[in-house]
Order: sequence, then C-alpha cells, then structure tokens
Amino acid sequence: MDTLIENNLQFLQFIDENGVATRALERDKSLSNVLPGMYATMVAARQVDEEMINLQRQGQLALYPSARGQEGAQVGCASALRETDWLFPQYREIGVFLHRGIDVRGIGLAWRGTWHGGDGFLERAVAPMSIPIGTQALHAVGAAMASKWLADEGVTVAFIGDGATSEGDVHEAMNLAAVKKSPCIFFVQNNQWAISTPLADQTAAPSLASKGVGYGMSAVRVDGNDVVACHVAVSEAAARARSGQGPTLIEAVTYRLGAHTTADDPSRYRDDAEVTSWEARDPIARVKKFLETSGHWHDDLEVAALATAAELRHRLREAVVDAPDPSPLEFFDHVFTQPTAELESQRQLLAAELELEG
Amino acid sequence: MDTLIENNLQFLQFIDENGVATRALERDKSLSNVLPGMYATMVAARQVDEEMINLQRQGQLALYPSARGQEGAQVGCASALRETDWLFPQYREIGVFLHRGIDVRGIGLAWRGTWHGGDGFLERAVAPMSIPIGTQALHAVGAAMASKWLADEGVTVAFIGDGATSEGDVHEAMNLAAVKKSPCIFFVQNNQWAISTPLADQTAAPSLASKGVGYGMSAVRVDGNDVVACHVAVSEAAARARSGQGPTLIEAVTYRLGAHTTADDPSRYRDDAEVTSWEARDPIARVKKFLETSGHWHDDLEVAALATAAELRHRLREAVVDAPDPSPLEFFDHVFTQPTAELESQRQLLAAELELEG
Amino acid sequence: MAQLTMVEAINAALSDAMQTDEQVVVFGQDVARQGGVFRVTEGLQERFGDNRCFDMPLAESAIIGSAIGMAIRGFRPVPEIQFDGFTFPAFEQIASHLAKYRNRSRGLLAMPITVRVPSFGGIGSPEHHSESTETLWVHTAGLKVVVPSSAADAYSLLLDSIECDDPVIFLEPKRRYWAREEVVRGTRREPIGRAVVRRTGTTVSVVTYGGLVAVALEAARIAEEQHGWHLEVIDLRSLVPLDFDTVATSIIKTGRCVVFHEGPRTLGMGAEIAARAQEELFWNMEAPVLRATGFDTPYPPGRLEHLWLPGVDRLLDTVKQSLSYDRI
Amino acid sequence: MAQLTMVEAINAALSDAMQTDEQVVVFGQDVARQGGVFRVTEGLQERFGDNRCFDMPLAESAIIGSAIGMAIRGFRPVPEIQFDGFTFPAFEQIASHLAKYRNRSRGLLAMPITVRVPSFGGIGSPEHHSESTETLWVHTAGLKVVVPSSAADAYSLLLDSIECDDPVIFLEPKRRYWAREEVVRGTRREPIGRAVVRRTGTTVSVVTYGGLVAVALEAARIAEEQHGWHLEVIDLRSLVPLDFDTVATSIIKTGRCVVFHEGPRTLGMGAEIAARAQEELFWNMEAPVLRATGFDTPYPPGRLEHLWLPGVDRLLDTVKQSLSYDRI
Ligand SMILES: Cc1ncc(C[n+]2csc(CCOP(=O)(O)OP(=O)(O)O)c2C)c(N)n1
Ligand SMILES: Cc1ncc(C[n+]2csc(CCOP(=O)(O)OP(=O)(O)O)c2C)c(N)n1
Ligand SMILES: [Mg+2]
Ligand SMILES: [Mg+2]
Repeated sequence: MDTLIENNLQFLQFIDENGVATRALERDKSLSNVLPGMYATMVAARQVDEEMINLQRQGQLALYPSARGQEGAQVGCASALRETDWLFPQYREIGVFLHRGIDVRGIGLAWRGTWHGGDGFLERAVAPMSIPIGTQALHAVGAAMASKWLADEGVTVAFIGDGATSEGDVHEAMNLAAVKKSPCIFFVQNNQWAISTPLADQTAAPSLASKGVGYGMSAVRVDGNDVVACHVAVSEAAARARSGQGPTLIEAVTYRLGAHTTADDPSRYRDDAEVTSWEARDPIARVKKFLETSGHWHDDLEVAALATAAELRHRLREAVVDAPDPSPLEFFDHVFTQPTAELESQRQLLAAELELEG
Repeated sequence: MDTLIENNLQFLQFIDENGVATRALERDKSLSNVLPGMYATMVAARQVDEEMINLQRQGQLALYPSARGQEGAQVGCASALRETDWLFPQYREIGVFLHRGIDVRGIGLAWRGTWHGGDGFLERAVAPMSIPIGTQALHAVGAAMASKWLADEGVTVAFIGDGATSEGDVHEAMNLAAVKKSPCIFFVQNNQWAISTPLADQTAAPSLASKGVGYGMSAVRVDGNDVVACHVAVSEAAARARSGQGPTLIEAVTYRLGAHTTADDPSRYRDDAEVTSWEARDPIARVKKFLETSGHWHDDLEVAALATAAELRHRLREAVVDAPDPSPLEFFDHVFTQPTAELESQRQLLAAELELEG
Repeated sequence: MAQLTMVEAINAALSDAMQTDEQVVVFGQDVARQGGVFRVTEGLQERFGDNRCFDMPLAESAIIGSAIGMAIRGFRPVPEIQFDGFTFPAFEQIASHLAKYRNRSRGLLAMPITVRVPSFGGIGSPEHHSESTETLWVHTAGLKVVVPSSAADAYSLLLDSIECDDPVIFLEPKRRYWAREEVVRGTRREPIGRAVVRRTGTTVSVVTYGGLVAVALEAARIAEEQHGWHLEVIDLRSLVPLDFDTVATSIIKTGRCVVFHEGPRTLGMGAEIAARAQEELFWNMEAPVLRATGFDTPYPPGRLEHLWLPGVDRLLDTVKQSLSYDRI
Repeated sequence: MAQLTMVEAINAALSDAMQTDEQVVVFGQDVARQGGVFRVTEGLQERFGDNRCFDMPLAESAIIGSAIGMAIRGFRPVPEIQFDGFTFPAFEQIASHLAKYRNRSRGLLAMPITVRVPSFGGIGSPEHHSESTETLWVHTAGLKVVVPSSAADAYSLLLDSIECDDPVIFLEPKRRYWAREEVVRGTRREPIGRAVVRRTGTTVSVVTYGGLVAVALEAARIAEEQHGWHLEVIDLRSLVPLDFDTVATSIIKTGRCVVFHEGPRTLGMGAEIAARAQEELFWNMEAPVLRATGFDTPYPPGRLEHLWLPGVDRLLDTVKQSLSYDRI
C-alpha cells in the first residue's frame, strides 16, 4: 500500500481543488459508481448544517457546531466502511451521521437539548456524540478489541479533531490500539482550529500523521477536502485492520469554514482571508467539477441531491420546531437498571412539584 | 549535532560493554577529568542502594525501589547539568539524588515512611519523588516555562520510565514543551520493565525516542548503561535548551537488574537469563574497565570511591535505624498556610487522644 | 464606581492582580487570542504580553500540571479550565499534587495557584458544561474552595484567592456572569473564609452559595410577601474554609435550616452542613436541617434543567416542611 | 468449604464469573503475567487465555475508557486499577462516561463494568496508595459503590457486581486482604444494597463498612467488657445503593449513632448518614450522629498512619461522647 507514510508531509490527493484528477484513480470504475451518491450525501450534509444553524438562530436549538467544509472528509470516511463498523464521533460529524442513515430528528433533538446524546445513533452502530474532547477514542479502541475477540471483522473509527490530539486520552488510545493491534482507525479531521486555537499552538509536529511513528502505527495524511482521497485512505486502513494488521492514523487536512459553534464569533481570532482561501478548496464544488469533467455528471444528479437535502431539511424542521420535552420524571429512569430507594423518593418529590405547578 | 535522531534505532554509545571506546570521545580531556568522579558516584549509588535493601529487609524501611543497573544513566544525566537546573524525578533516581548531594538521610526517611517526599530535595533544586506515574513530567514543563520567563538559562529534566510513556500526562507534557519550546529534557530510563510489564506490552513503537517525531521534538536514543553516552546526550540537549531550541527526548536504554521494589518478586514474570545477559553490560564495571585501559585508573580512585560509599551507607544507617517519627500533630500544619478552624479542632481531638495514650 | 457584570469584575480582578504582581500568569484554552469563551480574560494578553497571558493546547491535565511547575519556580498561576466538567481530566493533578504538595514538602513549598472554573448550570448548556464539582474539592484535603455569588464579591474574592499562598478552586457561577453590581476597584470585601448574611430573618436560616444566592433572596422576598416568613439568607462564599460560626449563629436564632445547592443531594454540601449542625447545635434544632438540591441523577439536558435545578419553589417547599416541625 | 483469604475469595469470584460467562474479561496493570501485585488475579490468564485476562499499558484512563468500548460491544469487563490513588487519572472516564452512558443513551446502553480497586489504608504504603475514594463515586450519580468487609462477602458481592448491568466501583479493603473466612463457592449472601447487622446491641448504632468493620467489632467486644455498652455494628456493604432502612431500624432502637470510616471527615459518608438520620429520624435521636473518621489532611506517611486512622480508641471515645447526651 503506497499511501502510508512514515513521518513526512506526503499528502494523498486524487482530485485537486479545481476538480482535476491528480492521481490515477485505480478503482476508477467502482468509484465512479459511488461518487454520485457521496456527492449527494455531501450536499445533504451542507444543507442540513445550514438548517441547523437557522433553527438555532430561531431559538429552536440550544447550540450547533457546523461541519461546513468538512463534508468531504466525513462522507469520504463513512462511505469506506461497513454499516456494522462501529463509529465513535466527537460532535461535528453531520456528514457521517447522514451517511449512516441516522434520522435527522435524533440529531436535531440532541442539539435542541431534548436529551443528551441524541436518538437513533446506537441502532446504526454509532456511539452518541461525545463532548469531552478525545475521550471517545478510548471507547473506539475498546470496541475494536471486542471486535477482534468476536472475530466479526469489525473495524471501529475514532473521530477526533486537531485539538483532540493534545489530550492524554487520545495518546493512551493510540498507544493501546497499537500494542493490541486493534482494528481501529483514528480519523483526525485537522480543520486547523480548536475553537480559537490554531494548529501551531496545538502542536509542533510536522504533521498530525507523524504521530503514528511514535506508536508504531501506520499513518497517512490526506487531502481532507478530497472525498476520494479520504475514501481511499479509510478503505485501505479498514482492509488492513480487518486482516489483522492493526490500527491506522489518518490525518484529513481540512478546514472549519464556519464558527466553532453558533455561540462562537471567529472574527475575534482569525482572518477572513484565511477562510476565503479555504472556500476555494470547497470539497463539494470540487467533486461536482470532477464529475462534470470526467463525464459522470448529469443534471438529474443535482436535482435528486437537492430534493433529498430539501426533504431532510424539512424533516428536521418538522421534528425539531417546538418539539415537546420528555417528562422530567425520566431523570430517574436511566440512572440505574432499577432506581434506588433514594431515587424513588426524589422522583416523588419532583412529581409533587410538577403536580403543584399543574 | 550528529547525535540527534529522527525515528530510527540509532544508538549513541561511546563505551561498549567491554569498556572499549566505540566512538571518539571528542571532549576526551574534559571527560577524563570528570569520569573518575562519575565513577565514584555510581559506586556510591550502587552501595547505598544495597544498604537501602538491607534496611528494608531489617524492617527499617517500608519499601525501596532499587536502581541497580541504572547508575550509568542516572549519573551520566545528572552530571551534565548545572546545580540550579530543576530535576523532577520519578522515585528510582538514587544516582541522581547522590550526584546532587542530597543527604541520604532525607532519602532514607522517605522510604522509611517518616514523611512523604523526603527531605533535602528542594534545597538542591530537586522536586520530591513523585509516585503517580508520569505526572511529574508536567511539573518539569511548567518549571521550564518559568525558566524561560525568568531568563535564568535554567533547564529542567523530567525523569520518566518506559512504563510512564504510556500515561496521558507524559504525552501532554511532551506536546506542551514542544509547542512552547520550553527548555525541558525528557530523560526516559527505558529499563525494559514496568513492574511485570515488558516494553513490548507497553508500546509498539520502534523505539521510545521515536516518539519525538510526533511532537516535533529532537530525540536521541543512547546506551543507558554507558555513562559517557548519557552525559553527552544530556549535555547537548541542555545546550540546545539553554539556547532557546526547545526540548529534547532522550531514551536511555538500560535495565532494572533488581526487583521493581522490595515488595516485588520478579521471578514470577521474567527469566533469569535475561537478567544475566544484562549483568554483563553493567554500567559500573564498564567505566572501570575503560578507565583502566585508557590509563586513567589508579587504585586510590577505587579506595576513595569505596570509602565515600561506605560513609554514605553508614550515615544512612545511622539516620534511619529506629529514626523517631515526627509528631502526628504535624498532620495539621501543612495542609494550608494557616490551619482552618475545623483543622484546629481536629488537631485538638488528636492531641487529646495522644495524651490519653500517654 | 462602576456597574460591572461578573465577567467584567473577574476581568478587572485578573487585570489588577497582574498589574500588582509580575508573578501572576493567566492561561488556559482560548483565554488569550480570543479572550476566553465567556470573554473573562479579554484584553489581558494585549495588555500584559504573551508571557503573562497565553493559550494552552487542549489538555487540562497539562494546564494544572504545568501550573504546579510554575509555582515551584515562584510564579502565581491563575489557570482557567474552560468548563466545570473539564476539570475531570485534571483531577489527578489537582488531587494528587496541587492539594498535597505543601504537605509533601512539609510546608516548604507553597502552591499559590488559583484555578478558575466557569461552573454550575442554568444556562442551557450541552452535557458536561453544568456540573457542580464542589464536593470533589471540599472532600480533598488541601484545597480551598471559593464560590462568589455576585460581581463585587467575585472581584474581591478572586484577588484574595490569587494572593493566597494556598491552592484555590474558584468556581464561577456562569448563570450570574451577566448580572451587574457596583464594583469598586481596589477595595476588598470580607476575606475568604467569611460567610455573609445577605438578608436577615428569624424564621428559617437558608444556607447557600454561588448562583443560588440570588434565587434564595428572591424566594425570601416572596416568602415574606406571601407567607410572612422571614428567611435569613447566608451566602457561604467559601466552602473551605467553611464559616460555620456564621451558620451556627443564625441557626441558634432560627432553630431551623435549609441548605440550598444545585449539585446532587447525596454528599453535596447540604450533607456536611446538616452533619455539623446536628453535631454542634443538637439542642438548638427545632427541625432537622433540610436540603433543597439537585437530584442524584446525571445533569439533565438543557430543555429540562429548570425542572431539575432547585428553584424558588423547591426552596419554599422545603422551608415549609422545616416549619412543619413543631416545637415540643 | 474452605477458609480463604479475601485475596483468594476475590480470585475465586473472578474465576467463577469467567467460567460462567464468556463475556467477562479481566484486565489491568500486571494482572496477567504476574497475577496482580496482590496476586488477586493469579492463574486467570493461564486458565482462561490471553483474550479473557490480559495486561494493559500503564494508563488508567485507557483501562476504563477501553472497558466502556468493550461494554458497548456486549462484554462484561472487570478492570482493575492497581491502587486507589490511581483511579484519579481515570476520573474523567468514570465520571463523564461510565456513570453517564446509560442516561445519555436513554437507557439503551448498559455499562456492566465492575472496576476493582485495592483501596484504603492500613498497610503502611507510600503516598497515593491508601486513599479513601468513596465520596467521589457516591456523589457521582450513576455509579454503584460496593465495599466488602470480609472474604465471603467479597466473594458474593463481587459476583453480584459482575452480574449487575450497572457500573460498580468495587473497593477492596487491602488491610483485610489476608484475613481468612469460610467461603462456600457458588453460594451468595445478601445482595448489593443490603446492609447487615454484624453484631446486635442496644446502646449505640455503629455504622461502618470495609476494613473498619473488624475494628468496630473488636471495639464492641471491648466496650462490652470494659463499659457494659452494647454496640450494634452495621456493615453497609454498599454505599450506593445505601440501605438506610437497616440503619434507621437500628437508630430507632438505640437513639444514637456513630459513623466510623477512615477517609477525611468533611463530606465523608458520615456526613450523608448524619444528614439522613436527622432528616428522617429527627424525633428518634437522643444524641447527634457523631463521626469517628480520618482527618481533613492528606493521608499521612506510613509510620504515622496508625495515629491518623480511626481505631478502637477513637471509636470508643466517640461512642462515649454520644452517650454523654442525656435524654431530656
Ligand atoms: C475535555 C474538554 N476540554 C475542553 C472542551 C471545550 N471544547 C469544546 S470543543 C473544543 C475544541 C475542539 O477542537 P478539535 O478537537 O480540533 O475539534 P473541532 O471543534 O475543531 O471539530 C474545546 C476546547 C471540551 N469539550 N472537552
Ligand atoms: C498513575 C500510576 N499508576 C500505577 C502506579 C503503580 N506503579 C508504580 S511503579 C509502576 C511501573 C512504572 O514503570 P516505569 O515507568 O517503567 O518505571 P520503573 O519502575 O521501571 O522505574 C506502576 C504501574 C503508579 N505509581 N501510578
Ligand atoms: Mg479542530
Ligand atoms: Mg521501567
């Protein structure tokens, strides 16, 4: 596998920012079959992202972290896996969630603040979103160890950010996965920023992929705005993992075009010029151009993609606007298998309060 | 500096296990001046180590972690630094402590269980021994950051073990030091074991030094049983640090010849043959042979070294055997600058108990 | 004299402390370039430079661990942990080192570190952003724990904390961040370790701190109007040291006490106050110390937090229950 | 029927659980090759193979975090943290995930993980090896907390914990590791959540758990001989769920209660028991609930721990103080 690197800045790319193929697409055929679908999911992710932001502005969501600009990395990764491969997202993975077919309702309600962690994730072999940075990487390794024992050919993916690579948990996860040769992929979306902290204040490493060296782990650095490169890198890593060759670290170099979350104002800490320069490398526009120039484009494709996206936006809006809250008595239902006596009496207290309030 | 490596197994050595110089000692002169002193300290460390084990067997110490076999790494490192450079030991650094001139009394009393952390360390710019593995690496980085602001040319050293490299704190420390270009040296004594866990179960990395790559940090792998190699590597790293070039990771490849601590029985988990093979690489015998063959040896040297060592053993024994315990009322003195009212009343409670008991 | 929000007051305290003492350094995630996610540290890097106010990589243990190293070299670090729930990755550095270093060094080495933590719930945040962590620190011997309830108090207590040679966990109630109060720069209020009676009364002593002080005062107003109860409201201000004398004086007067805090009930501060009250004031109690608190469940999602958090109603219900104990 | 040490009893429970349920996996630092620093896991790797019992790198957060991932895939992990003080680097994984995953997933995902921790003081260990951590877990909603006091109880409670679908923090009192008791393989005692009266009495209720149960029984014997006091000794066995009914029944009989635990006093379990007792048994109390505990200081060095730890004397002094309250 020629795409793996050991400590350099080699940068795997198949389609450049002008939509031009920079490298022979060995799997040309199979990719041209799936690329239109990937394009549609990226469009959907972009649109759902916009709807989430709208809903937040309208007071329907508490918060939302936009994935604008990272759709290529996310869809490229998710599309290279089996449905049964367990995924461990951070919180910004809307493209992954949609590719997996998680209902937008369950995602929207999480950001509305209806219930932590969202709904409909586990059924799709996706762990609930994880807020404490980097922690979920260890869950991914544990699940990968389990897959090995179960001999189910499962691969797990830990989604982490550039910021997350500074956390101790991510280090412990990579080290453990390498020692145990666990079928785990560490998919780092290096979107250049951790809230207001640029990569240069996060690490002095020549690249995030170079961290693979110190774990004895295969590592590769890819153009994260090139959905094909991401897809290929993850496919190869997954194949390695399934055949017992252990974990891979993938650094997908991308950019967070939007604010950190709807509560953030990036003009306080970064230049517009930087954002503009990355807008020119948009992952969606690039695939479209490639499809056009490579003769795989037809207008139905765009029509269908937009229709699906519109439907998702609509469904999201329907599901989220003024969505009812669960009963607060549910607080006591999920602490343990059975509530303790103490929890039972606290439930009664709250029930009495609610009754009084009518 | 030709000794720095980037991801390979290159191994810096000046004196091989037969006491033969394998590489030109550029600083031949200055080294031959200090080598006899280093030899004496190594001998002292070995002897004090033995006395500690005896004292533990006699019930005078609660526990002791032998540094037998690691004297070259420890004395080589400590001797390359200024007295004012702050050191952050783990717990097994008897060679470092003696080189710094810390009174054996204060070390012995720590292992007796008279007071945590020992006595006489801070005065010598050595932090108290740190039991929670890897945690002290972060203190070393903070102190290095402080040195930079103080512009005092200070370098700090974090002493960690091979096991410690798995902890999140060590990762966070190396990353932070590299980002801030802090004058910090991470001196890893890779003694092949973390209690019963061999290096191969700790990491899949090709070497511990290779971890430097992923931090953008200079790194070097040295023969940890070669006091000269350790001395040179630390000297160079310190010079770099002082001149603003940031941290260095040094992997000193050595071996824990003894048990993990006096409470441990290594026959449960490792082969005698392995120990024997490392005994042949003893760091002390090797310097002696080198001094002999290179014409720097004279018998007075051995006599003086043994005399100093004997004196230290004697002083240790005198200070530790049946050493009185501090007043338990001291419990309340060091919690805060001033005891709180609650602590005051707890002190009175204990005082009353002690009085009752007579 | 200016009406400042608590955010501005804390910013003023940091600025004044940095001005007065060159050893004071402020750092954390997003505190410098951005001025903090709540803008508490705004302008400090511009004013004092990169060495005095700087951003850290995303690693909480590193933030506290390196602060300890700086303190060893004579600095007076004021690290920020971005949110309450993210003190947890730093738990080991706090419990095993920050709290124990003075003791380990037999008093030789001080740890003059103030860990600022935007804390508690009430602003509809996502998971892990609304934790009440005080029990963790109060139970860990060697830490002072300070919780201001208003802008002026935050200003004064933060300056005290930074000057203090002991480690202080400084829990800032986020929900009061934007409440204004007159803050007189350069003046101090009661020191750390002194509780303050925010409203005098004779019916029941309400013991609280942080963001709930304002709620308790509102409840007291309502109680007076609607029930004619005169609640005495005590703001603890620091949990370690605990000013139990002020609590005791009040209880001796009222004979009744309700502790009001938002973290889970079991082993929350209410447990300690109740234990102390019955130990030391056994014959003075006309009713048990009761607790109006959060529940023993994980902190709920934003949309439900108002029903989980103890508010005016839960407090007044509890006061009523306290009053239901008749004198014998 | 065999007289086993607690170490042997725990080993037997692990072995029986692994035999019964293939999903049970045992791992931690030095548990496999060496069989554990206390030899608790001796022989498990030989018997059940590398996939069922294995060593982990030196990283506690990884031990708990990966256990969570295994549980997500249907395993029933029984990780060991080598010593009490080294649970701290795993605090985030425990508090933010282990305790909250079931709630976060709205009940869909169980966390059947039992975290074994050799705990508490009394054997002259170095710093960080003698911590009482129970307050941290009891206050963190979502964790069960089990503390056995003897070999047979450890055997039974550990099997219960492993079978339980909730996360259990299982605190093993090191100082009782080598005390023998008859253990009948395959039989169970009272389930988790049930306290047991270890000695009946009428004078004062002594509430305790773990390593201090034996000390309390010794004190009770002495108290009877020397003072004619009949102490009732209650072994809580689990702190969450807390069997307050058993405590209440005893207090209703005696009117007096002393809580006896070794961790720091402030916000130790004594605070919660005292708070509950006065809340629920206000009219039954003839004296306040008193606390015989460790001090609010860092755990002392080995040579002094016997003076720091609450022993027979501190307990009996406290009982005496309780008895000094006269009926009115
Ligand atoms: C342990 C922890 N510390 C701090 C935070 C606050 N926080 C939320 S997102 C974030 C930045 C994350 O950066 P990165 O990993 O690059 O992911 P991105 O947001 O860019 O997708 C921070 C500091 C957190 N959620 N968890
Ligand atoms: C955080 C933490 N976890 C576990 C331990 C128990 N423990 C003490 S020493 C040790 C092994 C350390 O190995 P290494 O870092 O290689 O140092 P060495 O003992 O070989 O000098 C372990 C696991 C500890 N002290 N701290
Ligand atoms: Mg990022
Ligand atoms: Mg080692």
